[in-house]
Amino acid sequence: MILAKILILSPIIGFLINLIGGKRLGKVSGIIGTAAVFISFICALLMYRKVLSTGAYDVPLLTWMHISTIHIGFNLWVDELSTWMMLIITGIGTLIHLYSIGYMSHDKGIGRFFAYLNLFIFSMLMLVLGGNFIMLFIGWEGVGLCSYLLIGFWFKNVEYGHASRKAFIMNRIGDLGLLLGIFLCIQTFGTINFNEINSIAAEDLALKASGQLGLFQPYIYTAITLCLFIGAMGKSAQIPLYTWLPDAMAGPTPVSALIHAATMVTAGIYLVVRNAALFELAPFTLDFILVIGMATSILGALIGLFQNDIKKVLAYSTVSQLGLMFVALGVGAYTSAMFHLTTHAFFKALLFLGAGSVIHSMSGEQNILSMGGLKNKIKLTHFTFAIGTLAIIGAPFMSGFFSKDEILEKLYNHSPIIWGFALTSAAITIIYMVRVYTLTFSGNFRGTKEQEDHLHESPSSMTLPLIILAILSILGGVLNLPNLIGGLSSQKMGLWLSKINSLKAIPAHVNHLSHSMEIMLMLIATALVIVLGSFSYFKYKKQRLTELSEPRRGFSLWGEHKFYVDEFYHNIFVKPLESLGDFFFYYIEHYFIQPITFGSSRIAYSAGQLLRIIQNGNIEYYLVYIAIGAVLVLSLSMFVF
Amino acid sequence: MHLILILPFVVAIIAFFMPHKLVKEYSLAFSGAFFLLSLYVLFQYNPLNYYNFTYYNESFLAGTGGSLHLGLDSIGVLMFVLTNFVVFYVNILARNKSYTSAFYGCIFLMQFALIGVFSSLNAILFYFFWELALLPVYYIVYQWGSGKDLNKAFVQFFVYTFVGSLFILTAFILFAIETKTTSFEITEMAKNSLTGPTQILYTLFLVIGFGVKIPIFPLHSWQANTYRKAPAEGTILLSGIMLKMGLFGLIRWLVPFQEESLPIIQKIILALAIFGTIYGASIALRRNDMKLIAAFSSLSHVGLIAAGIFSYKYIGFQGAVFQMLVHGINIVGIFYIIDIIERSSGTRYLSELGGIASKAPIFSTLAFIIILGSIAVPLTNGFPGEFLLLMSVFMYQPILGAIAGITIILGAAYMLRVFQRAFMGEVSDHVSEFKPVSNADLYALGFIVVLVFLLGIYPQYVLDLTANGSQYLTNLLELKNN
Amino acid sequence: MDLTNIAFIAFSAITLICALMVVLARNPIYSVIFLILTMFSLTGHYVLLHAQFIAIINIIVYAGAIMVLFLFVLMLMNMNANNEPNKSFLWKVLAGLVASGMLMSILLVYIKNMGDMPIVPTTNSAVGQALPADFGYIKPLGNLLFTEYVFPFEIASILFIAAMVGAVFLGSREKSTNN
Amino acid sequence: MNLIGFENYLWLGSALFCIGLLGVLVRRNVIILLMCIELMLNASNLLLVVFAKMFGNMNGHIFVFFSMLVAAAEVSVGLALIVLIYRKFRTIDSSFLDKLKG
Repeated sequence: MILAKILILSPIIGFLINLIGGKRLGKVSGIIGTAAVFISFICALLMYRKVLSTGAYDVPLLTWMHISTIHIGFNLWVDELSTWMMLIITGIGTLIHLYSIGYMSHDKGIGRFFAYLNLFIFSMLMLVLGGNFIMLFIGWEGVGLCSYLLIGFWFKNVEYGHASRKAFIMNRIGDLGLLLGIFLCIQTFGTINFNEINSIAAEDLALKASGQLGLFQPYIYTAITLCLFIGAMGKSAQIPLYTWLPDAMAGPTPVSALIHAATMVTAGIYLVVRNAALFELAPFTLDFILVIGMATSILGALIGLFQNDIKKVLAYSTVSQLGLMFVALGVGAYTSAMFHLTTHAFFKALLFLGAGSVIHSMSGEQNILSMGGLKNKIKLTHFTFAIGTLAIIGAPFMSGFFSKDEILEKLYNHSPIIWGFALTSAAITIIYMVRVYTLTFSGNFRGTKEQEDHLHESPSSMTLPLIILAILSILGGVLNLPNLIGGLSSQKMGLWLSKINSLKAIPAHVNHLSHSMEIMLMLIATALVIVLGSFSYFKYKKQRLTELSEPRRGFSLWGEHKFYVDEFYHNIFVKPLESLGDFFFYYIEHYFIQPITFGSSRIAYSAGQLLRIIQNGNIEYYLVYIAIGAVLVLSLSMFVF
Repeated sequence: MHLILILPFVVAIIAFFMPHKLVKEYSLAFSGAFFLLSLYVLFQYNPLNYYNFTYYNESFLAGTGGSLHLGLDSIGVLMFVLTNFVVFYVNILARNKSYTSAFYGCIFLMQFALIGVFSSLNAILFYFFWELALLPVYYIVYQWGSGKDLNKAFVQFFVYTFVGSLFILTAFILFAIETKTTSFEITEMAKNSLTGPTQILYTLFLVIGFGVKIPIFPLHSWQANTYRKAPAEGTILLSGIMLKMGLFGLIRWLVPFQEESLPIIQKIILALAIFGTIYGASIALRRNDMKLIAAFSSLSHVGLIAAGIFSYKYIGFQGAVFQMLVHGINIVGIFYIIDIIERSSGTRYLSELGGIASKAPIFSTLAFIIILGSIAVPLTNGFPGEFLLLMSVFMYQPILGAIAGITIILGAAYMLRVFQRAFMGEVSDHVSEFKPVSNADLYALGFIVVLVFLLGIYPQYVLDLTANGSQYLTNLLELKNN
Repeated sequence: MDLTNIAFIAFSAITLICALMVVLARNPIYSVIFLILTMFSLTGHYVLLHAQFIAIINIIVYAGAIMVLFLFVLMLMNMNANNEPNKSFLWKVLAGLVASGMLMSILLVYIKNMGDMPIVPTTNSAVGQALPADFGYIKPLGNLLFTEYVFPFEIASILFIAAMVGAVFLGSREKSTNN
Repeated sequence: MNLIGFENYLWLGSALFCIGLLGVLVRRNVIILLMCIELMLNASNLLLVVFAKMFGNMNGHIFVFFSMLVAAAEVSVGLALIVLIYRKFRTIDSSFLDKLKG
């Protein structure tokens, strides 16, 4: 109990100290921020042990609201899934905080930076620990807010401000979906507690499995899960709400690593896994997730192929990998998705931090066309980046290999066509990741002279996290080895996670693949990596700047412009909405709303103008009026009386 | 009870005749004391009694069906505290300017009238205070307003609110004629109820009358013009508390007298309110004048509150009352911020602002938190109310709820645009000579920030308080509908 | 044709002719004189109608006080000359039309309601009961005035004071501004 | 004793009233206007007295009394005003007095 409280409070205390201390703290703020998260990490480890020994438990904190019969409280639900997420968040969070001490050391707003980072950790912990939808929603919006603050961290730049606003608003669209989903849950189940909802869903699953009607109509589940998935789309950058994520690279690189690669964007996956039982009851939604995830995965990879900004490439790769995770969710491979989430957190954080180190040594240059040949200049960075690249493309026996392979295997089990699509996405990933690596580190240096003179390895506070993450990226696969290699109990993570309420309810999917088939799939993936990897490496290794920067045509031009999706959104949604606002203001307000008063005043005014003629000030006329009036009244009275 | 009411009146009379030099400190001290007093009343409040602090005197307004019948129900007591809060802030803000003592007199007179509005349990008395509350604000807007076309804006404001009031009076008279009651006591009135076309007329009249003040969609045109022309104090009074008069009026004088549910009218009004919500938000997206944005955001927020009331649900009433309080607090904060910016940089147009965050970091942080409150980020005070309101509209009709939900997206869009254009970016010419924000202003904003978090993290205190009032209304509706 | 009838016809004729002369006389002084004559003839009517007190105060107040006031003002303005321009013909036609329209409509009302009126006059009141012996005397009038109508009477006195003060004030302010 | 028909008095009163009205309408001298108003007042006074006789009730006399009183007050204030107007504008011709034009 107390552990959970410390876990939650530690980052918020760090946030407060850094916010109030501000500039006075100087570099100390980095240490405070890191320590705060590290304390949380220790707590998370201890809680892991506790969950291991005694199982899941509930930590009620405070009542937030009663709505008639529904009680909404701040209560934390510590189970296998939330412990797992907690460990990822605080572990990688600690490393990235450590890294940021070095990375942000020249920035004046370092105190503010660490304050926001701590706030983010707090919100993210709220998100994964929340025992009900409201807690989740609070964390959900909280991380969105922190993301907004951190993307727009260098607030003097107007472009960054736009990017941060875009991220927040797109997230808000998803949040609305999530909120509507919550309303539907309240209306349907009368509760928003995950455990209660899951037990209702489990009951319904059991009823439906035994051929009975079940508790609720399928369309209700479809509606709820679709709403929830819209929320997940916004947060996890799926089509159509993905465009904010590449723009979010405007923030400092550690932010991109922590928020936009390792933790926040995976909240959508977490949401689905947390409510897996509900999603299991809505087959349509699962198919929908599958299609969206697949489309996002391929689209993200394709755009990544044509980008020249190192962070943008990584961002699109994140979009693509998240798509892959959703594909896994779509076929019901929840633990596989979680596994990939974990390994992805390792290697993507590594890649981003590596990219940050490169950018740091290149004095802020982000265009890979201006790099090249860095492998001799910044050896450690190069080494760790190479490991990260190998992990993401799924080179054999790296962490990414196992996690991706597990997903591909489940997909093949579901349908070979989907497997084919996923393999395409993986293939494109291999090409562009190797391209980025090659253009950055091998070949000749293509930047300016000053940049070359200034090249330097990053300080140890930055390289230490890189090394740790590199080790994790290599060994991460151990967490969930396929049965083929490690025997029946090798899927440790899968077994661990299958204890949570939402997954307990779901009947295990039958695996009807033979071992030889599994080996076949692995071999195909490995062959792909070798063939396409070397192809890409040799293609880009020798290219000169002139060849690289010649204007693109056709499909690749489209790709460079991200298939004009941003422009499309701008013209289809933003502009019409703004024009609508203008239309309301300039036309409806002026020609419809204002005349209600001014029209009536104008009528009164012109009536006055007319009557003014009579009112000429001369008593004689008045007398005549009186007399005429009297005559009229008298004559009228004859008819009346 | 009558003492609480009389005190501001006495203070107002004294303020009118005070020398200009002393009146500033005098009124600040008294408004602060009233605020503390109102907090005392709040803590003394016993939620088990329906009306607390009642007072009854037949002879006042006798012969018109009126009487001096006062009492605070749980919704009224919140509005009472809010009134004192807003008046206190108006006085803090006015400290920076030089106003004559008539100004302070008007403010206290208005406080008197507002307390009367929120505590009267007699329709005629309510109308009396309602009209009385309008008079000082007319004077404040007209005397201390600025900008060209002030006359035009003033006439518009006057005509709208005055005609609206007449509709209210007509509705009450209609009620009396139809039910053949001579008593306008709410307890007596509640025993009767209207049916058929009369009920529709009554509803319509009250909706028009209160809708002008709220304002509900097509009746809002006075709002933006008046806000722009009025002095900041007048705007705060108008938006912080006068809008709540309309909403409060709906809850107090319309909802309890609904005999059968009114599907058609209810739907029309809900649709109008929600349309107004989206309408105000989309207009606010591109405006340049910060006051105009605040005005339309206000239109958007109160539209949602009205929609919550007209969904006729327990959570709708709870959310509406909570949001009335919160909107009162936040909009005071926002207009306060706008006034500080205008005072320090000489402009309130977004195109001329930028980079305030580099000049005044603490002020910007506080402003940002208040803006977060107004866009309903969880753990700030805007969220619980908006959550309840959206939920009640959603439960009434899921599609309407989804449409109303768009407002949280648009709200974030325009508010963050304001923050970005004014506070972030490069320092503009106007901002380069940004005068430092005084400590008193920072403390004032800081207190609002504390409220933003307090009500966001623990809304249950307020909800417990109003639970009984909302439950009463819900029971009444259920009783009458069955 | 007894004496009262003759008197009535004579008085009526004088009244109407003098009234017309008031309107038609070019010189304001003549108008005043004719107005005084009208008052006298009306007094005659009042006497015929058993309204002795009214008759007396009509002479005293109207013919005596008010008319003297008129004369006085006219003298003050030195307005005995015939210097008033005529109104346009159109205006006169309009005035004639309105006035005759008024007469016609009044008469029409009379005629319409003629059935309700006592056609044959009696020595007593029209409604049948005998007139009280002291009808029109000062004593019953005083009784009425100081019992039933005492409040209007007092109000009237206040009105009088107000008028007096007003007249004095209006006259005196001019002086001060002249100085 | 009195054989005169009441209707004759009505004719007389109405005629007198209309003569007064005619005077009000055609004359331009404000003093004469005032005098014509007196004529109209007297016409109504006459009728009041007639009705008093007709109903054998002296209330009519009281009204005549009050109306004379009001007439006296009216004349005194009115003439004072006319004198003022005359001093200010040097005319009492009603056609020229149109300062109240709206």
